[in-house]
Amino acid sequence: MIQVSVRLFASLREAVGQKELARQVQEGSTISDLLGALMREYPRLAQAARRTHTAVNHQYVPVETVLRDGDEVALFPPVSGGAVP
Amino acid sequence: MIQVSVRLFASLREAVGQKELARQVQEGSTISDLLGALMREYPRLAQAARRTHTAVNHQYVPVETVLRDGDEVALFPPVSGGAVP
Amino acid sequence: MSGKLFEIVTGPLSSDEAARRVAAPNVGAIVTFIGTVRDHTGDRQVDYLEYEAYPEMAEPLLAQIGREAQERWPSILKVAIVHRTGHLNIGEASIVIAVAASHRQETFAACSYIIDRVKAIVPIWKKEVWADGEVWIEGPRQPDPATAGAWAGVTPFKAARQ
Amino acid sequence: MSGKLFEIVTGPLSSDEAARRVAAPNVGAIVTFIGTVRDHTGDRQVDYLEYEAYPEMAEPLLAQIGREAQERWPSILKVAIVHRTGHLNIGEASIVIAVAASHRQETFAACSYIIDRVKAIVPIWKKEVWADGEVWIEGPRQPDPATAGAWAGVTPFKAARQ
Repeated sequence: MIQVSVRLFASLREAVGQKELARQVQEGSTISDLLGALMREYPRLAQAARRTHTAVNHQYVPVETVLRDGDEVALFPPVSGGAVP
Repeated sequence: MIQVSVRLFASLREAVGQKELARQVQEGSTISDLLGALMREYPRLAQAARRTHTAVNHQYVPVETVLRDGDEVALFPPVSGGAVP
Repeated sequence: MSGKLFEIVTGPLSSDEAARRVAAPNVGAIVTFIGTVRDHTGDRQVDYLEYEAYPEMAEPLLAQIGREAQERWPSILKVAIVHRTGHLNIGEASIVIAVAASHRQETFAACSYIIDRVKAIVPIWKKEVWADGEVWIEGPRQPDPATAGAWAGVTPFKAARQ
Repeated sequence: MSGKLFEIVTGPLSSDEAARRVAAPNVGAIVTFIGTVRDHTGDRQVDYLEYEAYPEMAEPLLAQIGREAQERWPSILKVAIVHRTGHLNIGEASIVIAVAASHRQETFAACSYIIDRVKAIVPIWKKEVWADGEVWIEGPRQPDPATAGAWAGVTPFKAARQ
């Protein structure tokens, strides 16, 4: 097992009720695997996270990215810094 | 005869040594006539005024414009508010 | 505000202060963009906004956007981008950008590019709060090379790790 | 500075202050242009500048330029243009323009148009002073419809009187 931290923002943060989580996942797990587990744990996240953006260690990465021990994973909705104007 | 005031700016002001003049001119005189008279009176103005811009009562007008009593005539170099950047 | 060129802050913004961050003796033109909180979105009356950021990721991306602008317009001498988070009332500034050059020609295009890119890729979100409700405003989609707006071709992504 | 939108002043300029002149609850984007005194013109080292204006003619022309910008870009809600005269040291601002709209799309083009027009038609002159001399900087030529720069077709002239 490896250890990762999860940062949550905006509507995803509100759905989970927390800014940050610590999780253990199987070696070889992807962000997608982690997100699926969190959605089972937090049903409201499944609603909010239809269009989740994903970053690891402050870099945008695809959800297929394999996690490593100590990674900081971020899950957030499309940025809107904001949208209009 | 009619009475006009003359405002001078930038290099033209320095050539004449004054910001403002009061002059009497013949009825029917143009700005061009006035400028010619001033150049004879102030030889340094002839040097400075090669590309004089002309305004009457705060409006750009051509040098052929006929003066009226009480006009405020302005003589100045091309504007440079400024040029670069 | 400090002297950092790319910063997420929680206090009020100033365009004069942002302009000072990019000032230099060889600068002749500074363009600033100030994004302010409007009292409406479409027909909806807005009470105030809440901005949230991921600062550890947002600040390096702001710096990246500054570099992108300088690569596209080499006459740009310096860029500063400061974004505010937290509760913002109507009329308050959420972002100030300052772009400096010796001559003005490319400063407008560079500043326009920068605000478009900030809105496309920087992890900052806003929640609109009205008298009787609230909603998180979401950008249109995941930023990627094909969808980064009018300035396509610059991607925020690093290659996927294996 | 006062609350006037178009003004020739003798004291220091502030882009925050200019932005406040155009602020309103429906404004979401303000672009400012700040022209600052450079330490050089080409290879020449500049000590300071002296700006001179014809305020009674300059202020109405600044207002005219504001109206021109709003006719070209109707989304522009408000424009302010403030020009300083007198002795200006390196780094000091000679002009500040602020352009406000609900959305940012046209603010950059409008602000770029305005500074070009100010330099083309407004009766303001500058003298460069160096360690060992000085010179009045002159614009290229009499402003007219064919020579008003990149924005031809708008003339500062009224019809000649007869």
